[in-house]
Amino acid sequence: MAEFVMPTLGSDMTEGTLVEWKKKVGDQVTKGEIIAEVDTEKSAIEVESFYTGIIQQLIAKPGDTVLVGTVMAIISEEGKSAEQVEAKVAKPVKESTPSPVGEPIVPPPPEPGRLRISPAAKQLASELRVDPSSLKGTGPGGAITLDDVRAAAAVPTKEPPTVTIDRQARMREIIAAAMARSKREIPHYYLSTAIDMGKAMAWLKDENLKRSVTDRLLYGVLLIKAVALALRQVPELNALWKGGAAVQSPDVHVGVAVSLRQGGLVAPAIHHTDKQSLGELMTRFQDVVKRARAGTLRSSEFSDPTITVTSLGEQGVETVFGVIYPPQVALVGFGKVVERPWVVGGEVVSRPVVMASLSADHRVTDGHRGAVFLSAIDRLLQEPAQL
Amino acid sequence: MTPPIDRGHGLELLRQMLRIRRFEEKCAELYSLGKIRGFLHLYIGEEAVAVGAMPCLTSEDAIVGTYREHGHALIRGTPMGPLMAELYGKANGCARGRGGSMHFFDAARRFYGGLAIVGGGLPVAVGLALADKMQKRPRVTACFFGDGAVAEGEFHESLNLAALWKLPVLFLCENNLYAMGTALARHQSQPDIAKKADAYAIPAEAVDGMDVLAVESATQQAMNFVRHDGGPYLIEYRTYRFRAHSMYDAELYRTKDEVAQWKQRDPIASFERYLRGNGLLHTDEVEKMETAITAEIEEAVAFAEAGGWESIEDLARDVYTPRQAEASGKVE
Amino acid sequence: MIKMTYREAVRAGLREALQNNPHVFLMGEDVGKYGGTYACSKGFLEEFGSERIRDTPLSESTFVGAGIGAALGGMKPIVEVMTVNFSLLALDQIVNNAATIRHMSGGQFSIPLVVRMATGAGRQVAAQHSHSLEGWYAHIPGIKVLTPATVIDARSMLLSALKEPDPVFIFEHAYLYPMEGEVDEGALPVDISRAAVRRQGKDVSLITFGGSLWKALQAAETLAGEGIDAEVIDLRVLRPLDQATVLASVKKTHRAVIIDEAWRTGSFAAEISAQIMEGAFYDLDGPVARVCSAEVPIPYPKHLEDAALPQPETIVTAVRNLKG
Amino acid sequence: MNRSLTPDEIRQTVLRLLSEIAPEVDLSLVKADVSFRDQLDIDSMDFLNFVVSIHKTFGVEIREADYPKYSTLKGCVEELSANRAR
Repeated sequence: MAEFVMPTLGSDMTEGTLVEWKKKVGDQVTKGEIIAEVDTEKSAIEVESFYTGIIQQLIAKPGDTVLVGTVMAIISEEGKSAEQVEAKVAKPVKESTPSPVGEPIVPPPPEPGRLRISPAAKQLASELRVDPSSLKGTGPGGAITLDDVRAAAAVPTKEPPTVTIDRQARMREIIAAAMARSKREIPHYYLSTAIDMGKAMAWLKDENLKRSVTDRLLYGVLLIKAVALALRQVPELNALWKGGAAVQSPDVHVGVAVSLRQGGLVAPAIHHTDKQSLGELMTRFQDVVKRARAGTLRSSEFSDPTITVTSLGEQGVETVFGVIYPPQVALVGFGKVVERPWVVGGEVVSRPVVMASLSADHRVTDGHRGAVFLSAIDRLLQEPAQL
Repeated sequence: MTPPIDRGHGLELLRQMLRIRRFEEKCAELYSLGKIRGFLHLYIGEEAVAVGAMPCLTSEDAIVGTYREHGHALIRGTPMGPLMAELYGKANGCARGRGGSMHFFDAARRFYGGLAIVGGGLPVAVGLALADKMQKRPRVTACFFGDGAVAEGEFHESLNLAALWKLPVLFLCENNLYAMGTALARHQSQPDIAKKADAYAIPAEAVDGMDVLAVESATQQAMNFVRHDGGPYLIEYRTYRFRAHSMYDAELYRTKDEVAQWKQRDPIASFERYLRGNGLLHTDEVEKMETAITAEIEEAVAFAEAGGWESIEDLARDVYTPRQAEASGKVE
Repeated sequence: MIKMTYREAVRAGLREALQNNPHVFLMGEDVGKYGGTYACSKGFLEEFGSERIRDTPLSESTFVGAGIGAALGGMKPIVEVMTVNFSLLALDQIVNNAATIRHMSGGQFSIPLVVRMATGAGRQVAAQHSHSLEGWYAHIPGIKVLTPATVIDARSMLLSALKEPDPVFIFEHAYLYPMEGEVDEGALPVDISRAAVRRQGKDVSLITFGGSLWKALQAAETLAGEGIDAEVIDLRVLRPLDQATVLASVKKTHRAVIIDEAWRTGSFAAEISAQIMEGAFYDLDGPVARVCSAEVPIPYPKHLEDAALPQPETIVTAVRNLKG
Repeated sequence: MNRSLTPDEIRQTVLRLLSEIAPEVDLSLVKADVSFRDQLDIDSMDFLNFVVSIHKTFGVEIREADYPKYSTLKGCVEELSANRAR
């Protein structure tokens, strides 16, 4: 039996539609005679039979769309025994994907003494204050990549002490470089003001009574939220110094300085600080501090604080005049909360007072704007419930 | 028809035409089965031209062809196996599978290929003839092209240069009335192609391309002219292709009656009638030819099926000639 | 050493080629009676006869195609296409026949053809006669592309090209023909696969070819005055490109400026820049700079043409910008 | 904790919780009656996290007013044993 199959009618054809049969079952058909009309995307084509014989069966029906090679009719060939005739349809040649023959450009081995680091990685390393020369690159030819820098920027994980000492020394170097650069390049001006925390602490006490220990708030969170909201009134302080100019950041990511007990300091960002509720801020604050100290912070959390808050109250210091973290343009400091004599309505009363200070980049803002910012923080802390 | 011919010669002409016809029919079948891919331009209907013209060339002469060159390669002598393998794209093809249907090459037989850019072969043929003339070699270069090529600038430039420098080129135009889907009268202000040669003072004639004997005698005369005069000659074979331009087109540009009418003058059927009419063909001889040809084709298909694919490592081989290869054209 | 102009060097090379091998012949527009538009074949018709010095009709596609055929037929043709601007008509023969037949025929044929053409702008001949398209040709596998910038290369590259079994295209910047230089008495065939360091330097690599070489060297002098030590690389050959010499230089200087008279987009300078990025990425101290023609049809008036073309001053500026 | 713990078990658990807050601390050096803040450089955030982990581990409710009781190891053990007894 010979199979009449859907033919490939062009170099780009994969399927065809039977328009009509030109022969009926039982009809005689000769080689080269038209047996059917088939429609392809381009046009209708009359298709010939490659065999002479009697049509035994018409499998496909007009209107059927079938893949190329599908059996559409059976023809009994005269004078040929059945098995001789089986038409082997070419299985489409397995498109062996030719391996690219052009030799892959493998970057040549590194020149001795020259650090193989991608420009982007070099840029991120300086931002994250990671020292690239200490890293082992995983990129082509041992080049240092973005991922290598990010991995290195994460706080040192729990490692045997010997390593921490090196890590401490290295972190010291990085902080030294950043601080030196900050003092060299950033003309700091400093402002400070005393803020009555009476209302805030009272509100906090009541609030915590209502909250179980897992949801309890610390006053630090109030300070951070106040800073974040105050930035909306003085956005110039929420900026990064890039390419010779301050670029204001559309989002507020307050970096919170966390001191590491084995020495060193990191300031991971709490993203969109201004949009978080106090409860959410507390959870994030707790989480960030815990992971900072455990050394499992994600590097992305390092890379984009838009301002930093440092609070040294607990170490018993009244006022902090900090050094700005480049490329930021401002740093807010809070000292210890201290009971102080405070004049209210002409009378002297005792009030918990905190010294709030601002270090700012004089290339970007002037003292007046800094003062407006600090007084905004003060006003916000007088209505803790609104924070 | 011209006067009766030698019986043996007649049978050979018929056999060769049948060889081409059956080979091309097998190609159509293999194409529909997906064994042959890409573009496929069949020669069915024009067999008389190749079979009549090619034997007039000596083995020293050169041929430059087009993408409808299966028949020319077969008659020139390239075995059917390597041609079929080339159609499959196999490494044992006549161009190592690299060219496919449109690009048959055979250096040993000075068959400079299927060159598939319409008109692209004419300047090359002129150059081959120039080289022969400059090296004083009494050879002729036969350049086949279709009626479509006469619209290309290179046709006019080549005829002019060949005439200007009196070069031994035989310009052989297979006018099958259609440049793909455009009838001759719709793309030529002067459809009489032979007349165009007058503009370059090149002797020319038009010949019935469906009559193998007429083709043979005209081509022989032209060859004699070129060999003795040294200058070019043009023949316009008026012929017709019975199938689509390539696999497949819907042939919207011509009517079924026109095709049927030309099929009345099928070069094989009419020549068979001529041989029988002159008592030169015995009853079962055609059947024997067909059986032999079927066997030759099945053997060629087996040769192609058995062939391997060229290894991918050789992809860049032959982009350039390796240093030690002989500098001038390999044929010399 | 003897003094001669670039034109005379080309002419001497052609003459020696014709004398050395009877299979060599010259074919092209006005190469015979007129002596060549740039007088590179002056006197040849009388000396070698009209069989070997063939003025052709203005049929670029066909006389380049005939060159291919003659090469296939055992001759050693040198085809002169008057300028690269007219070679556009012959691109089909070049791309689809000359560059392709060997590979497509499974290695059965070689085409030992040499094609010479003038290229480049700078003589106020306006847009249609001022193209620099050698970069297009360097895109095509199967042919070789030479850009002789010095008198020595003009004198000897042709001899080496004639030894090649495959097609070679030689681009002679029209501005260079009157330039004087020194050449050996008996010129020896030169290497045609390597670039040349025309000026050693350590601060920046000026990479160029053809007519722009002399602008780059002039820029290097100016830069030297400013304490910038520029290295000047003359590519000499666009295909095959001598990537090793380019990368070695960039690894030394860590900065690269590429000078190419073609239009910037899709220029050969873009290809060199990509190869430097691929091969010397970690050695770069800054992005690769390119000094190319303005993307305009080259205008006729001098002040506009000069403004459109790369100049020593624009090269110097590009280096300064790179240094930051 | 379902079954009652001996004071020593409580002490060990508290020290473990402490080490989660200050991983670098050498637990053997922790004095029982000195406040964690003074001997271990723990700030209010650390202490809050410590108190939360006590709450989760021992299931005791701790009001802000109770913080002083949990500021030393001894305090913790006493407070937690007492809770056990109630």
